[in-house]
Amino acid sequence: MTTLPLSLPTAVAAADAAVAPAQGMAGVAWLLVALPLAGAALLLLVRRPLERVGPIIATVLSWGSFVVGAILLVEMIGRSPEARAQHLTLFSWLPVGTFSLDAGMLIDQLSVTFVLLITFVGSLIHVYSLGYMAHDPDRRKFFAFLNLFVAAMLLLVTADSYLLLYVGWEGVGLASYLLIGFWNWNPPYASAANKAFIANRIGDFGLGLAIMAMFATFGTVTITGVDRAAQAAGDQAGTMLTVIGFLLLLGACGKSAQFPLQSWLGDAMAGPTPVSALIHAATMVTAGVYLVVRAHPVYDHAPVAALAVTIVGAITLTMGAIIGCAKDDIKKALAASTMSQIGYMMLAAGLGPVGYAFAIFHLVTHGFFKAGMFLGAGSVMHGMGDRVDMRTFGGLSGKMKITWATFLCGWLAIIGFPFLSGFFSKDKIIEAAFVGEGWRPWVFGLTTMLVAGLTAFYMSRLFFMTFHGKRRWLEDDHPHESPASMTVPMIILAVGSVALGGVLQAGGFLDWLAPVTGGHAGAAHHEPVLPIPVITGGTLLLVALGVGLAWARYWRADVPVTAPAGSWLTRAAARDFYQDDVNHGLLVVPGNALVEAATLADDSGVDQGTDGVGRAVLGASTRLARLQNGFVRSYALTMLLGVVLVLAAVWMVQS
Amino acid sequence: MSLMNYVYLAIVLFAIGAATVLVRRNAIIVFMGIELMLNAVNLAFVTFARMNGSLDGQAVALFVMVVAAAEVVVGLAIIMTIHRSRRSASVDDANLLKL
Amino acid sequence: MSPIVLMSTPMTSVSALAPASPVVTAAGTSASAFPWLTLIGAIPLLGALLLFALPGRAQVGRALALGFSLLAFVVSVVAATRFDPGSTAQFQLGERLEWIPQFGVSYSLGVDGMGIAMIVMSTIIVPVCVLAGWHDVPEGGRRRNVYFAWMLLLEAMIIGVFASTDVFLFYVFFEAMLVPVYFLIGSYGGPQRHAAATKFLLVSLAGGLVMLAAVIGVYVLGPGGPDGFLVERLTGLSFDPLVERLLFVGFFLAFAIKAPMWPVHTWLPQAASQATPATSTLLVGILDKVGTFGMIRFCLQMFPEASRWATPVVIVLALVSIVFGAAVAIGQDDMLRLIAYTSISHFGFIVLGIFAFTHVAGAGSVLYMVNHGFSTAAMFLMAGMLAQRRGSVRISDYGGWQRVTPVLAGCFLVTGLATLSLPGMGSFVSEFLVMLGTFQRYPWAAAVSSLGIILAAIYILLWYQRVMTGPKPEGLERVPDLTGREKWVMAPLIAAFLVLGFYPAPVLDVINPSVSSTLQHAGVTEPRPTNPAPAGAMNGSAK
Amino acid sequence: MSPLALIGPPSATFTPSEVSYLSILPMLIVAGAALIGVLVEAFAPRAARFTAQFAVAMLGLLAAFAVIAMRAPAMIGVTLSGAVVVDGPALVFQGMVLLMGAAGLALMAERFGGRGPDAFTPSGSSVPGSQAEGLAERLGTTTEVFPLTMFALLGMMLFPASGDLLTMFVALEVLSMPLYVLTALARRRRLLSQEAALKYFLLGSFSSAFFLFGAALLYGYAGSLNLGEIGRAVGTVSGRGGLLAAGALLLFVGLLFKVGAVPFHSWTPDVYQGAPTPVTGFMAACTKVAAFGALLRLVYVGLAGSRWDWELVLWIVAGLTMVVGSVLSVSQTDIKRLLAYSSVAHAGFILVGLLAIDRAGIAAVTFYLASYGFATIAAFGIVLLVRARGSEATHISQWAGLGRRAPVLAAGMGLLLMGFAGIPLTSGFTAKFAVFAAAVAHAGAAGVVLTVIGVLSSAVTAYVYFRIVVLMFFSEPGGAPVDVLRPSAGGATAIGVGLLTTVVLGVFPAPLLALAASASQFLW
Repeated sequence: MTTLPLSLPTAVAAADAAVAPAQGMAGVAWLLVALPLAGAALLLLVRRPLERVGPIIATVLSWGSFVVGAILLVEMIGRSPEARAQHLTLFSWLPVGTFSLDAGMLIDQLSVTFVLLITFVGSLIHVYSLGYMAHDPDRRKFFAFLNLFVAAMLLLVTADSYLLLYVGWEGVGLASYLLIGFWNWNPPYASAANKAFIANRIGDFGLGLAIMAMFATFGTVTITGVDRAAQAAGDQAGTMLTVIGFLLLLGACGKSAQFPLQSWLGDAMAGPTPVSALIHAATMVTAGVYLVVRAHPVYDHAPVAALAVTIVGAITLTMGAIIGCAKDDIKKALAASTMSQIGYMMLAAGLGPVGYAFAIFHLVTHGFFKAGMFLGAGSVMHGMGDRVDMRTFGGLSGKMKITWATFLCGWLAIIGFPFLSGFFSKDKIIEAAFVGEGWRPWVFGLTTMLVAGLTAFYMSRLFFMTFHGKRRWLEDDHPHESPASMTVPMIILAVGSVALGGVLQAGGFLDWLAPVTGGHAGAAHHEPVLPIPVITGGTLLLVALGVGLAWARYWRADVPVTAPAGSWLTRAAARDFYQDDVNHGLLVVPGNALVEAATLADDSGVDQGTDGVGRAVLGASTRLARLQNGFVRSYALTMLLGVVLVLAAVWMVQS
Repeated sequence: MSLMNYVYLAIVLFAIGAATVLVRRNAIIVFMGIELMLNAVNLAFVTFARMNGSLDGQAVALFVMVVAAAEVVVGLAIIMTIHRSRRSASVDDANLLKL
Repeated sequence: MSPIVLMSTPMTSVSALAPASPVVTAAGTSASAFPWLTLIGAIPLLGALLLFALPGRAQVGRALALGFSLLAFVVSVVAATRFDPGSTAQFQLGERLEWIPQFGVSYSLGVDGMGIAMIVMSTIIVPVCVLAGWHDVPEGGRRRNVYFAWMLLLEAMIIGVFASTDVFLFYVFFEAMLVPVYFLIGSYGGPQRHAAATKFLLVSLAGGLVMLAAVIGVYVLGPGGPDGFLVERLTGLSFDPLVERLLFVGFFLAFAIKAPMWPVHTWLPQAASQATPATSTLLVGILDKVGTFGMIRFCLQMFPEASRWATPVVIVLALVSIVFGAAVAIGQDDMLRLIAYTSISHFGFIVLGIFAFTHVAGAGSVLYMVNHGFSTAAMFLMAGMLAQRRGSVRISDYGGWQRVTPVLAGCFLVTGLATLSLPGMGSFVSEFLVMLGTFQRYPWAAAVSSLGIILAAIYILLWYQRVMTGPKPEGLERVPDLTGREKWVMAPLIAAFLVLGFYPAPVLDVINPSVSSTLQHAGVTEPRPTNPAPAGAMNGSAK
Repeated sequence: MSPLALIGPPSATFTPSEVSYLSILPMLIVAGAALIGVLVEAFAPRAARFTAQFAVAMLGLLAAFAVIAMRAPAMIGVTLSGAVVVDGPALVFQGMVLLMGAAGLALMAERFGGRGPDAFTPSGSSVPGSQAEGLAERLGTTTEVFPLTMFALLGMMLFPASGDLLTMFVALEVLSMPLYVLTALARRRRLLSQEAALKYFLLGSFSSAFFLFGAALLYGYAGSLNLGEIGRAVGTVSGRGGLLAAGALLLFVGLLFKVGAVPFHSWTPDVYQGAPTPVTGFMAACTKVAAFGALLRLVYVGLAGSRWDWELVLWIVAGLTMVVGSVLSVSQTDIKRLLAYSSVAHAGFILVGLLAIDRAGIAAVTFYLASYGFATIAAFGIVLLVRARGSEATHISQWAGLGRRAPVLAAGMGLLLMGFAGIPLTSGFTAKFAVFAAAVAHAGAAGVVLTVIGVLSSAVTAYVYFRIVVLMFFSEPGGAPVDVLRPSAGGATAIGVGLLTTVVLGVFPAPLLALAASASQFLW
């Protein structure tokens, strides 16, 4: 190995035909990550002077990233579809023999989509937080963590290799940990943060192993390299691809709170609400979907792994929806909904080329409406003394008009009200789920359709319990509308919730993504097993049913302030289907047993072994010393015995 | 009569001397056992000198006698002091140093 | 002493224009005109002697210690700039004097990339430890001077260990450094320190003496002559397989004890929990690296066959160390013991990487040695700063400290994150490289070792939670946050985590040649990817 | 390769009737000094006796050493009809004996400001606690120890230079008998001292008888007492194999007794504990040197050819010696006894080197003895200085906290103990390496096994030594107050030389190794 010249961050030409070297704004794409990272570092290191202005600096830097992203988008649109992907090499990161990895950025349609989603929603939430966190003594730290999150998330989506992606991947996990535990003097919150991080680590275990498997199989871990190798190897490397697929899925499950690693997301609502909106609804939790779509060449040749993705998605979306029906905590209900919606995306991603683009599409629209609703929930809490129990809300529409209106937009969008964002994106997934042969379209299609109805029910329940029906406030509640710094972002997101789906649909978003996601054109060749109008109609019917049922039970009827016992299903759902208990039984109990056994073994086994040698020597010494009894004749006897033995030995040898 | 019988006699005397050292308690007797061993060796030397036809062995016997005499001087002195201090010449009574 | 015999200067001419392909054979030692390595070691040695001689009244002791350790650091950095990663000689900055020609022993120094990296790491950590131990001997006087004198003496010995290219000389330093450590543990620390010091010494000495037998064996079987103990002369010998295995075991046992690996690790938790944090830092941060350093330098290079023979067992032991150490760490209430057990887990990774016999894993291990030095140092120092404030090392005596000492909490968290190998921290790079390289040969082993990263998250975060989070502790409102001195202790370490996490390339460039040369000596070929990517997309990003 | 070939051809010109006075000049000087000592004892006034005795003895030793140091090459030769062989090893061993003897003598002469040597009773023949003892105490000095020591040294010098078994026997007795007496002369704890003397005397004579019997058998076998003749006979005489093997082993018994090898070691702890401390140091160092010198000559010159007969036995003895010595030292509570057992273990290590049956082994044994001898004298010298209520504080619990009270002394003791433990950069390490390396290189599988046993025993002994270090440095001082006396210049020099050799032979062992290697050629 020879010394490599230490390459400074420069745009170096990538010898890759499909991915052009970075030009123009892409040459400084590193600013995307660098700006918020600098903000985080600055706010954490310079303490007292920035207590006041720090949040504003952070917000400005976040918007700065958005501007960079927007310019990137404009430039990208200006190029021909084949030449849109660009690659930027930053510096030699890990030059290790056969594994020589540069840190670099891959700026293509997919990453730019994410960049814009993250920076736009993220910046809005920065603004919102200026109001929401105005009275928190630690807000400087809060904004530092937010900036850290934005930087890590941008690194995740712009990384040109899975390993760099992994850096961002754990970086967002760290930011999530820090923000969930932001109020960690409350012990359950601290536990929630730990739980999130550790569950994510289990997922990371999978992602890490997947990267290792990629290197062992393909000799590379760059995204483009793995893509090409997977395509070139095709079914020859089927087993390894399946293994990699499963491992990636494990990673995705951890980050995106998919079954069976979903339990942390509900607890993660312990963090401040803007955090829930940004990290645990709009961006970070969708990283799993990003990962699966990014790695689609792997799944293309690993049908079993792809099917597993679909099944995981189906299970999670159903489970999330049912849990959503049973939660009285507004944020936890939204969290369940997030799980369910990401389940949709995962399912779509697992469907193969038919679904990749739809998954991303839904991801983007979901980012807007779910973030909007979370901010709405935050606004409600702001007005209701930071309480979250919806049973003590009700009838807030009059007092918080803007919040109500923006939440309304979000609600309509998520239930798939025609021509709002969710309608376009979710219906596409339902349609795609009906594509295929054999049992799959029926199972997945019907699941998605039924859950669409369920979604309408629980979201309506949430909406009605909070904003409509009787006022069930506590005595000293004085609901009021939030300041403009909070409402303006909500309004903007509401606009997005309403219009983004249509705009993107009309703007050819799916075709735009096609070069990266392998073309949604596949949908054209594969007709759903049911006619599309039937699917759409059936879905809308189920949605209407769900809304109606919710209206009857949670608007017209009185909602008891204390939750009724409910059926076993409600109880199970309210307890997240005993996920914590299962985890406890399957992981915590054996884990504790391992810890105790190992500690015991160490204290009494291994350590005693070492000491035992010492004791044995001492014992031997004491016993031997008894021969030294002080009698000179006994010494003479010892000598004589020695002589006799020696002579006997000689005699035996001689004869 | 073979000369080897003298050697055997020497060995027997040597063994008797060694046994004396082991079984008797009185320091003087123990010491006599040692003297017996030395003289047994003298017998062996003289015998071997005869067998080998050289005078070296006989010369050695003379040396050994001298050395034994010197040993007696030193030995009796030591035994005397210890007898004065302890009023006992038993080797088993000198038993403070042990373990 | 006999007159100076300078080494000839073999094959250094191609350094600047070395081809981009892996080095074919790295051999020999390129001599240095100036005895850099001796100088680096002599500075702390002089400092130690001065401090021993200093009268008890002198208050300048610790300042002198800091000065000498910083000077050693500066000189080591200068020496590192003289190190040429492109050279084809296995060892650089070579020095050679005849010492005991009867045994073929010479005072031969020289470093490869691994050696210089370890030396620089050591010279960074020692001043940090001196600063951290500033108030360790509150009564001052001679006892304090002697405390720092032992530290400096240890530094000198450790530099000797890392710089020796003569097996005998290595052994001399390897064993001699037990003495300063013994006194550091036994004289300064907790109530059980005597027992801890004795245990440390005996276990180490037992391993070391078995190694002595192996050293003798190597000498007897070696080429002999006045330089018969040089590593390079002892490389590539063909032994009888049984003999080679026995020799290997002799060396390995000593190194495994020092490292420490399960099941010969028990001295470490005890020692670490009784010694002062500064001592523990030296112990785990630097001294234990000698074990893994030795495995690479001696076990792999001199006994390649036996190393391969032992690989399955060693890998299993390494995996047990990883999981076992982490599991026991979770259950600890004593912070210092906890750190000790995390180190056992981390050393499992290092050993795993060494015995994976791939370039990636090997480089990962060497880098891990550097990173672990920094992270574990920081960890011990944090524990020490907490203990100094609270007067206890029991985790259960803490809670809610973040509210009182936010900067301390922040540093603690960063350190913890480095320990759990968060990406962006140096430790991640090395840990991942180890697993990546291991996966190439033993996917199952990499998978099992990956459990370690989950367990690491648990022990670190639970610890942080129990110490830092929760309601504000009562009666401790006036506990001071980090002082300026403490910040200066932590700052270089945290900077090292981040720099090595994001830009480890310079260090890797230095390490790489030594790793490939070791693997060359070990006679293994790199595993190839089963389905390589088409040309142009190989080796990560194209250049 | 035949061991004989290694040892090389006889090179001296053999002149039966002539005496090479130069060769035996050092011995003559020492003998002369001893005799003058007797005269001084008889005729010099009481007040001047100490000074005169000490000066005579010390000058004699230094003069003898100066002769060796300056004229060594010219001294080499076989003289006195083959009774004395002055060759390289003999000269080196004589030199060591002289220097260590001087160091020991300096400690024996330690007065701590009193009138006579502090360690010795003024009247060995008086009953402890009697009126006679009190009178002798008032009158003063015990200076007969000096000529006694000189006679012992004469025997020790002759021992490794003995060309035949008779000379060896005489040397053995000459060195032993003064030691028996010296052992009995302790000033304090006289009962112990007398008991030690009795044990030493009885067991020593007992072992001499075995030695002599072995000599007789070899004489019967070879027809000559000359070691060279015996060596030559080993290859040629047949049919009396039993005599050879039995004779060889009985000779070994006598010599192994002197070096304190198991199972002939049982006198060692008792005598070391009971004897006056300077005498113990002197014995531990010089007796060991002399006895190993004789053992080397016996093995390498006389019996190398018949190694198959006795090798196994000696391997077992060496192994047992290391194990028993080190294990037994673990449970000791008296520092002198502890050092005694440690000397047993060291004898085992040296035996391992001796059994290499190679010149490397001779050099290794020489080096080991040099490093061990000076260090052990210094160690006993330090024991001499540590006092509780006037008498030596030999219980190790009394050493607790010594590092606080007397840091320099404790540090010195610590250094010596590290040397004994074989920590690198001390002489003990180089010495251990030398003997083990010789054994591994030349004694085959047995050498390897012995080396492994040796390193494990070293670990055990290290525990023992470091336990004392722990006590001195890490423990709080115990109940009774312990004083540390200041040594005089002579005593300080003796201790200092021990410390210095521990360091110098550890750091720069090459010159002595070179000397030992160049002087590893036996003549006969």
